[in-house]
This record gives sequence, structure tokens and C-alpha cells, in this order.
Amino acid sequence: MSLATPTKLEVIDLHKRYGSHEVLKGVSLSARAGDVISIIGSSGSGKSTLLRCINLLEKPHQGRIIVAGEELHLRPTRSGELEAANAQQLQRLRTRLAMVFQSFNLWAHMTVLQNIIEAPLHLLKVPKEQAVQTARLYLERVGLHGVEDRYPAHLSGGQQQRVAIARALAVEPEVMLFDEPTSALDPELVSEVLRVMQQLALEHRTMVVVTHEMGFAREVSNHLIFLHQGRIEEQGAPREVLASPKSERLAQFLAGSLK
Amino acid sequence: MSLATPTKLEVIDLHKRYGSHEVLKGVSLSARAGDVISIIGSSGSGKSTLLRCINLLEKPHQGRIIVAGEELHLRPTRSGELEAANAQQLQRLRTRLAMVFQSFNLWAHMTVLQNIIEAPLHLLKVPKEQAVQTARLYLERVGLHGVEDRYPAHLSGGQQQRVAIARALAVEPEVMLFDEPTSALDPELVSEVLRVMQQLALEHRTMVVVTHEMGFAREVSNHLIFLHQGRIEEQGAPREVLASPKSERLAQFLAGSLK
Amino acid sequence: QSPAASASPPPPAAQPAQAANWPVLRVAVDATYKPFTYKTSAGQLTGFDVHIAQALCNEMRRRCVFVEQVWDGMIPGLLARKYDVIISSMSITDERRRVVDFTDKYYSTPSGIVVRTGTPFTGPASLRGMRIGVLKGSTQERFAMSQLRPAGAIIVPYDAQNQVYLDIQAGRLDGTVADRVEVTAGFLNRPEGRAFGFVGPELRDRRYFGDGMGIALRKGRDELRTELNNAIRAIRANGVYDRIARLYFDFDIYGD
Amino acid sequence: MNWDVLLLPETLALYAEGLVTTLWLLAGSLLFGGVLALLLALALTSRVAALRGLAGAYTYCIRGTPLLIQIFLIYYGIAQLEWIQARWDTVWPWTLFKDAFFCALLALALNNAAYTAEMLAGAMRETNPGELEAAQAMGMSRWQIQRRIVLPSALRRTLPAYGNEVVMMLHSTSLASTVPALIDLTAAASRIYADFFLPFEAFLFAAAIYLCITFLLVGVFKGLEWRYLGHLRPRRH
Amino acid sequence: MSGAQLTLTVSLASLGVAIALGLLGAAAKLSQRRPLVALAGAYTTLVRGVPELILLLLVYYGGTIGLITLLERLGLEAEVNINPFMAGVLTIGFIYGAFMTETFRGAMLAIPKGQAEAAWAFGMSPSRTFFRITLPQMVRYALPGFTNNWLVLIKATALVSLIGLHDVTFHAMQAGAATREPFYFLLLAAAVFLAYTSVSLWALRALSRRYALGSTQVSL
Ligand SMILES: Nc1ncnc2c1ncn2[C@@H]1O[C@H](COP(=O)(O)OP(=O)(O)OP(=O)(O)O)[C@@H](O)[C@H]1O
Ligand SMILES: Nc1ncnc2c1ncn2[C@@H]1O[C@H](COP(=O)(O)OP(=O)(O)OP(=O)(O)O)[C@@H](O)[C@H]1O
Ligand SMILES: [Mg+2]
Ligand SMILES: [Mg+2]
Repeated sequence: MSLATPTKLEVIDLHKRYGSHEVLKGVSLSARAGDVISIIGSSGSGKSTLLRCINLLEKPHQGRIIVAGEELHLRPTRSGELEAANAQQLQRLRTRLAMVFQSFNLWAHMTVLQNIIEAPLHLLKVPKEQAVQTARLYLERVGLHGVEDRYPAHLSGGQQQRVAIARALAVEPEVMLFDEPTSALDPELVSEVLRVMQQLALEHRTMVVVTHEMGFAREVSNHLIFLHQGRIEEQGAPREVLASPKSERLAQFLAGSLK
Repeated sequence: MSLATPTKLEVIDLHKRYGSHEVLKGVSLSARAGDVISIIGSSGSGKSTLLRCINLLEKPHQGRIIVAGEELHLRPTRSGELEAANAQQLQRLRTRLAMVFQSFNLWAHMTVLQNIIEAPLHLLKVPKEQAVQTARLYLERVGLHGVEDRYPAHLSGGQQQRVAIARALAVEPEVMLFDEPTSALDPELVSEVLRVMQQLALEHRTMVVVTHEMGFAREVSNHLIFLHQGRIEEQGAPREVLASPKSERLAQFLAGSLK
Repeated sequence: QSPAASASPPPPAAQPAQAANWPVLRVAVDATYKPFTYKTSAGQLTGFDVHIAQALCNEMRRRCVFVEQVWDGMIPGLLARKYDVIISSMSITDERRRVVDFTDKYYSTPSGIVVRTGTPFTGPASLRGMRIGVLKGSTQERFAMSQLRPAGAIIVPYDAQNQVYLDIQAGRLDGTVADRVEVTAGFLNRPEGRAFGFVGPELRDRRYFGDGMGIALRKGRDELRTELNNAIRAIRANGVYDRIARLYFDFDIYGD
Repeated sequence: MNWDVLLLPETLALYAEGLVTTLWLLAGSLLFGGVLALLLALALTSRVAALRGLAGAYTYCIRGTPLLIQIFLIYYGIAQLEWIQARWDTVWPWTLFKDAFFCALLALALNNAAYTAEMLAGAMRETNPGELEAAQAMGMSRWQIQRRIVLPSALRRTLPAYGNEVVMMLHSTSLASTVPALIDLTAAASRIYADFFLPFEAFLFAAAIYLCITFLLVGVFKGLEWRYLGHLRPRRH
Repeated sequence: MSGAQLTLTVSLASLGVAIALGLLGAAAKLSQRRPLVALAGAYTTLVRGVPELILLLLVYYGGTIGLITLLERLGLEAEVNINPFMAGVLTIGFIYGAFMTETFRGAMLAIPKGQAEAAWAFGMSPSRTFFRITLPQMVRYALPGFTNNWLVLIKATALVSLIGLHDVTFHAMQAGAATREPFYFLLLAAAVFLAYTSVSLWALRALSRRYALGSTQVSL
């Protein structure tokens, strides 16, 4: 990763409150092409909120978001949050940030194939044949065969999550955001999905991953962020950080989660 | 337990089929006053069916049932099952056999107190004040205070099961039948209920208990029956049977359930 | 034609006190047919038919109980014994005679065709393309269906005659065929009927309009029929009939 | 019982005419009612409070009053308003109000729209929020999300309830018989009964025809549900 | 305003008939006796497959004549008198009995089987079990469907005006036709119905809160 590698995502000094409860107290991060950033932290530390603020599913109160060099224009609402100043720009930037949810959130009334070609076809205006071809390619890539015409409800959780990943890949995003992609899965299904993500890392995709899988964080990511009470308490190379945490809280957290 | 103790419940050669599947293949048991009989066996072995046949919630195909010396008159239906020949007699005998269900089955539209006085008041024609007094007594006995006016839905599972036991006690039954009274409960709540049942045993109540709690079977009951595929595979004094099972199947079952 | 009709005649007097013990006669009327049967603004039944019915009852020493019934269910209701007689301006026709019996007529009025005044009229053909509303199941409907429709008029049957007037007013209809007396009181003499008038001759064709208005009753009740016929003759003779007729009409409603 | 009359050619022709009118009324009111329902449902789920209130008031009033009165109001009531009477003969669309079929159709469509809109809005509100977020995160605009995710999903989930509504609508068309000059199936039966004094036979025959159409509709909707609600069927394996 | 009252009377009387038929129908459907199940099944399917108006006309015009023919065949010369009120109430009750059957059946099925079993196990007779255990709990499950049916039923009573019963609708039409101002009278009638439905909605909501007691959420 040379310094010449372009920055794909930059988040600067993000703040977010719910009522009087400050969930994010100024978080910054930056991902260059090919970075895999793991975010860990105890429940309620603000991990999901951070990820959701990045693509404005939640409105932050302060901060800047820059996707592949283009800064998202924000303007304050009456309630003091920031909203997109330009809906078109927001939509465009969102297509470049693909999100994979904990609960998959596949569209239930569409088949697997329809789920995957939906965005390329209707947002990116890719021709139908090409969209289908790409969809098949990515289904292959996540290791799914013969499921294109099934409905999400007829798939296992692990299969659903892999379809969700294929759906995210199909828009050829700059950055992929994962929010605990394996925590809704039965233990046997977790490895299916982790294997796919590992594969993506090897292809030098840029990813930001909220996870509880310390193994994944250590083996696959090249940067680790430990979030605590809305602040980055510690960060660095995963192996080092995990092996010898400097902060007492991280040490405590790791003791709890490795047990 | 001398031989002079009166027999409270006698079940002779009970058979029951569902379609072509024979669930009970001739089961007999006999409980004298003060007996606590535990019935164990793997899932599907016919334990619940046996208990439900005793008070004719299920119709057996063959067999005799004698409660406190009075034999239940049965007659065959067209489909080959046995039904009560005399509805009044059935109802009378049922009031003498109280059943405590796995899922409590408290009447959801009645308060705790109403649940308990329902049968004494309307079936046994006990005067209202006396019924209420008895109800309070038994609520005390199962260790519940200040819940009389609550609805079942507003109680914890353990509390609900104790109310169900109080409800069963309130009809002063000859025999109490328990069908896995603790298996719908969280582990912390199990001991609440077991303690109450242990207390009942000390009071020399006659009980037939289907259970998965080996501890209870060993410590509290004075007779143990192991049911396997609709037959009594082994029975005897609980400690002996559990410590040195003669049948290989019981040994297997115990190995599985103690693990 | 009938200036008396615009001033409201009094509702029929209550029957004498001893009537309470008289046997009941259930009389069906359709209260949408002014001035023969209708309701006062207070909601009380009244009209020529109602008056006559009451007079006949008194004559026969019976207690009248009125049953309101929509027009096209009149005869089925009678057959279903919901009431004993129909005294509701029902024309005596051969069709109806097949299912019910009639007394002698108790009045007869001609019918007429009503359209906008100034419409040139030389015969049914002049109504070509016009929409003519009629009362469902009435003699006028049968006339219109067999005489006007073949000539090109569009015949629209209604459940009640006063709905016909609503739709003439609304412009959905161009005219109607109706009893001349009824249409005069119920429509022509009112503000919304000012622009309309009769065209063509009075309609009395026996084939359609029968033998005047009679009281309908179930077949086989000959005793009751005789009783009613006698009562009609009696009130004609003793002046009761004329007294009632004068309340409503300034001409001879009984006819020849 | 006298069934011969029902088999006379004139009688059968009258029933046939009635049937055709009934089916047209049904199809027309479902079509116009459906389009209006879609707009109303969008209003009911809109972010603009005024739109929600307006649409809500509409459905509340329609659903709170009998269809029969609505039909009478449109057929007899509207015609009485002077403002409309003034335009009655010349200005489209008011000229349409002179037509009985149009009046019945309008009343049925307005009624159907209110019921369908509430059903649809209910289904739209129940759309899984996760699916909406996924669409947002993909960069879809509000309108695109409505069109591509919310509506297709809600329409499908409404299908079973809508099937019932269509059957109800078929039955509602019988109220059109109260409008003069409109011979629907019920009016035909009532005509035949009045002509021949055969209420039992006349109405029973009509009832049988309605029953057949009902079964047909139920069958059609079973098929549609099979086709469009595949994603809600339990897993087969 | 006597019409408004009649509308209410017809509605309530029909509701009584409908509830009775609904309970019988539901009991029949769940009885597992083949003829009863078939009969109740035919009843609900046929009634729900045919427009109310047709049924109303059939009962009002056809019913009496049919009954009379029947009695005459039997050699009885009885006076059968179905007046419009009875015909209206019976027909509407008969129709909504079918809808109530389905509502009640669903409600009975929604009650956990264990509730009745517990009652039997205590020696309660089937009828006591029904009235003490099943029925009171049914209310809660049946209320939403019941509310719906009631609202539809009130509105359906407008149909009785067509057989000459003097309900709100009938009066509105008559007065409207007599004064040639149907708009205002019909609007008034509509307002009466809207008032009825609104009050019913409010009352039934209160009722459902009352019957939610002892179920669902833990009150804090
Ligand atoms: N919509 C909301 N309204 C109010 N508070 C919220 C909302 N969403 C989240 N919070 C609060 O914000 C804090 C951070 O939540 P967040 O979901 O980001 O935590 P997390 O780190 O993702 O936790 P977990 O590991 O449990 O998913 C929590 O205290 C949570 O209660
Ligand atoms: N109503 C029924 N219809 C058909 N088969 C039944 C029915 N009830 C029970 N069975 C079958 O009878 C057998 C015995 O069931 P029973 O409930 O008595 O087992 P059990 O010993 O109580 O098991 P568990 O420990 O799981 O409660 C099982 O194979 C079951 O599938
Ligand atoms: Mg989270
Ligand atoms: Mg069991």
C-alpha cells in the first residue's frame, strides 16, 4: 500500500447524538484503495451508527464525508442534524458505497437474480443482458449455484447473506460497508460468509467491516479500529493491537470477547 | 408404605394408537397413597400420552383405569377407541385427578385467584368464602404472595406453574398428575417449582410425574418408571434403577441425559 | 284541472272508537302517488285512496291497517299475504286479473303523455329519441313499452313515480306517461313542472289501462270481494264518496 | 316452482344483458377505483400531513356510509346542485352525470377506491424497514423506492385481501339496480320477477349466476396468489 | 328521525341474529361431525358468494311465497306474515351470521387448546367449558373481525329501504323526492350513518382495551 494509492473513503470528525445521548463524539477514518478496516467495540459503542452515518442512513450532527475524492455536500436541518444538500449527489455517492446489513435486507418479493440486477439496471442503466451476466458472475464468486430464481425466503441465512454481498458487488462500489454481516447467522453458516469476505480482501476490494469475529479482524483486515463510547480508543495494525493492546479498555474488551 | 395403604390410582394394560402407530403397548401402573412415581423416557416414548390417557384427555384403545377404588366405565366407540360410558362419572373422577401441564394452561382471562377458585366453586360447590380461603392457603403453600389479582400473562413462567399447582391442589385431588412441569421454564425458574413439588412429596401427596429432571426423580420419588417405545422397559426404586440400570436402553438414555 | 289539489286536504279522520274491536283489514298503499296516496309533511298517510279505504272500512265495520309497500312488490306482497287488499290506484287489467281478483272500479282517470310544452306532437313517432320515464310495473309502462317504444322513444322504468320527476328535473328524462290527475298535482302544478304539459289525447285504451282503478285481492276471497263491492256502492249512494272526491278534485273522478 | 319462464329466449336475453352490464360495472369500477386507490394510498403514506389528512378523511367518510346512499347521492343528489345543472347539458364532464351507467360506475369506483387504498396503505406501512434501508443505501431516490420496492411488495401482499374486495365489489354492483335505466343482473331478475310474479325463481337464478362469477373470481385470485406470492410460501425443502 | 332509530333497531336486531347464527355456525364447523361441517360450509360459501341485495329480495319476496306454498302443500292454511322488518332483520342477520361464523371460528381456533384441556382435566362439562373458558377468551380474538362485520352490517341495513322499511335511507329518499332536494336529505342520512359508525368504532376500541386485560403486554 504505497502513499500513491488513492483514498477511497474519508470520514472527518463525525458527531452524532440521539436526544441528549452523544453516540459519536468525533470519529475520523480514512480508507485507501484495497484497505480492509475492521471496527470492533462493545455493544452500544456506536459501531453501527458510524457505518450508517457514512452513507447518511442516519444524519450526523457534524463531520465531513468524502467518497473517492468527492465530498458529500451537507447542510444543517432545523433540528441541528446535517442532511444532504443535493439529493442527486447523495444518491450517486450511495451507489459507490455498497452496504451489507446484519439482517441481509434482501427484497423479499424479488428473486435472487432480480435482487442483484435491480440497482445496476435501474440506477446505473446497465443494459439488461450485461446486468444479468455480471449478476451470474458475482453469484459464482460468492459460491452460489442454481439459486437465481429462488426467493430470499427460500434460502438459508448464509445463502441470503452471500446474495446480499453479490448484490453489493454488482454495483462495482468504491467501498463496501459491512455491519456485522455474520452475527445473524448460525455458527455453521458463519464460515461460508467469512470465506467470501476473505476472498474479496484478496481481490483488493476496499472494505469497512464492523465485526465481532476477532479471527477475521486479525487475519483479513489491515487496519483495526476499537470504538469505545463514541470515540476511537485505539487503532493500528490488527495483529499488534490485538496482541498487545495499549488501552486498558481494549484489553478488557478482548478478555471478554475471546473467552 | 405398608401394604395396607389404600391404592389411589391403578392403570391396567393401557394401549393407545395414533393411526397405525402404536404409542402405548400395554402399560400398567399403580400408585398407593403417598407414592411419588416418576416417569422418564426419551422423547416420543409415550409419557405424555400415558398421562393424558389416565384422565381420558386422549381415548385409549384398551385398558382399565381405577381411581381411589372406583373404576372408570369405558365403552368402545365406532373407531375402536374407548370413551367414557358415563359423562358424569368421568367428570367426577376427573375432579379427583388434578393435572399440571407443561405449559401451565392457566385460564388467561381470569386472575390468579379466579383460576384457583373456579373448580372448587363451580364443580365442587364449595361456598365462596371458603374457596377463597383455601385458595390463599395454597398460594401461600407454593410460596406466592401478592399475586392474587394479577392475570397469568403478568407472571413469570415459574410463578405461573406454581399457580397451576395451587389450582390443582385446591380441588384436594386424590392423585396429582404432572406432565414435565418444569421443562417450559428457564433454568433459574426450575428450582422454584421443584422445591414446591418436593414439599408436596413430604406432605405425602400421591403424585405421578413425567420429568426430565433426574435429580428430582432420584431424590423425591419412591418409584421410577422408564418408558421405552410404549412399554415399561424397567422400573423400581429410583436410586437403584438410576445407579445400576439393567436394561441397555436405560443405560444409554441415562448416559445421554446426564451428559 | 284540479285547483283543490294544491291546497292540502285534511288527513282522513280517525276511525270511530268502536273500530278497535272490528276485524282488521290490512290495506297496502304506495305513498308516492300524490294526490291518491302520499304523506303529509308530518309523515302521515293521506290521499284520495286512503280516504276511500277508510270510508269503505267504516262501511264494512272493519279496522283499516295500512301497510306501505313499494309499487313493484304490490302483487307479490298480496300473494304473500302481507296484506288483504291493495287500495292504491291499481288499474284493473287482464294481466293482473290472471293472478289477483279485482272489485268493481272505484274511480277512473285517463292517463296522458307529458313532455316539454311546445314539443310538436302528431303521434308516437314525434317522441322518437326522447327518454320517457314510467313507473315500473304500471299500466303506463305497458302502454309506453308497446306503443311508444316501437316508435323510437326510449322508455326508462322507475321504482317510484316521484323519482321520475326528479330525473325530468335533472334533465335525464324528456317526459313521462302518467295518470293525468297524479301528474298534474305531483308535477305540472309545481314550479319545476311549469315548462311541461300534456300532448296528444287522453289515454284510455282498455288494452293497457283496463277498466279503471279497482281494489285488488287474492283469488278465492269472493266474500270479501262482494263485501267491498257493496261498500263501494253504499258510499257512492250515501254521499260519502262525493264528499271525499270534492276534497281533492273539482271534476267527476268516478268517470262515466 | 315455474322454471320454464326463465328459459324463454327473452328472459335469457334479459339476464344476459344484465350480466354484461354487471361485468362492465365490475371491470370499470375496479379499473378506475384501482387507479384512484393507488393515488390515495400514496397520499395516505405520504410525508405531507395535509395529504394524509385529506385522504384519510375521504376514506373515513366513504367507509363510514352505505354505498346505497352514495349511489343515490351521486345519481339524484348531484343532479340537484344548480352549479352542476348549469353545466349539465354542455360542459364535459358534467354531461356524463346524465348517464345512469356513469353515475353507478362513479359511485362504485369511489367506494372501491377508499377500501382498496386503506388496504394498500396498510401493506405499504408494513414494508420491512430493512428492505427500505437497503434500497436507500443503494442510492435509490424516494420515488424509485416507492415504485420499485414498496409498491411491488405491498401490491403482492395485498392480493389476498384484494381478492375478497373484488368479490365484495361484484356483490356491490347489484346496488346499481337501484339506478333507473340500468339493467344489471339484479335489475334483470327484479324485472323478470315483476313481469311474471316469480320472485323465487327469478332471484334464485340470478343468485346462481353471481355464485358462479364469485367462484370464478376466487379461482383467478388463487392463481394470482400462487404466481405472485411465491416469496411468501413456506420453503419446500 | 324515527328513521335513524329504525336503522339502529334493525342493526341491533340483525346483529343478535348474526351472533346466534355465527356461534352455531362456528360450533358446527368445529364439531367434526361431517353433516354439520358440510351444512355450515355450504351456508358460509353460498351466503358469501351472493350479493346481499339478492338475498334480501329472495327472502322478502320469495321467502313468504315459498313458505306459503310449503304450508299449503302440507295442508295448512296458515297466515304467514313476514313483514319488511322481520324480513330485513332475518336476511341481514342470516347474511352476517355467515361472516360471524368465520370470525368466531377463527377466534375459537386462536385460543390455545390447553385452555379447554385444563378445564376438562378438572372435570368441567363441555358446555361449562365453553361458557366459562372458551367464550370469554373468544371475545378478545373475535373483536377485530366482529368490529369489521358490525360496521359493514350497519351500512348494509340501508338496503332494507329497498323493501319498503322506513329507515334513514328510505326517509331521505322520500323526503328528497317530495321536496325535490334529495342532496341535502341524503347527505343527512349519510351523516347519521357516519355518526353510528364513528361511535361504534370508538366504543369497540374501548371494549377491546378492556378485553386485552390478562393478555399480551405486561403492564408496567
Ligand atoms: N434510533 C435511535 N434512537 C435512539 N438511540 C439510538 C438509536 N440508534 C442507536 N441508538 C443508541 O446509540 C448507541 C449506539 O448504538 P449502535 O447501534 O451504533 O451500537 P453498536 O456499537 O452497533 O452496538 P451493537 O454491537 O449492539 O450493534 C446505543 O446506546 C443505542 O442505544
Ligand atoms: N395427536 C397425535 N396424533 C398423532 N400422533 C401423536 C399425537 N400425539 C402424540 N403422537 C405421537 O405419539 C408418540 C408419543 O408422544 P408423547 O407426546 O406421548 O411422547 P412423550 O414421551 O411425551 O415425548 P416428549 O418427551 O417429547 O414430550 C410420538 O411419536 C408422537 O409423535
Ligand atoms: Mg450494531
Ligand atoms: Mg410429552
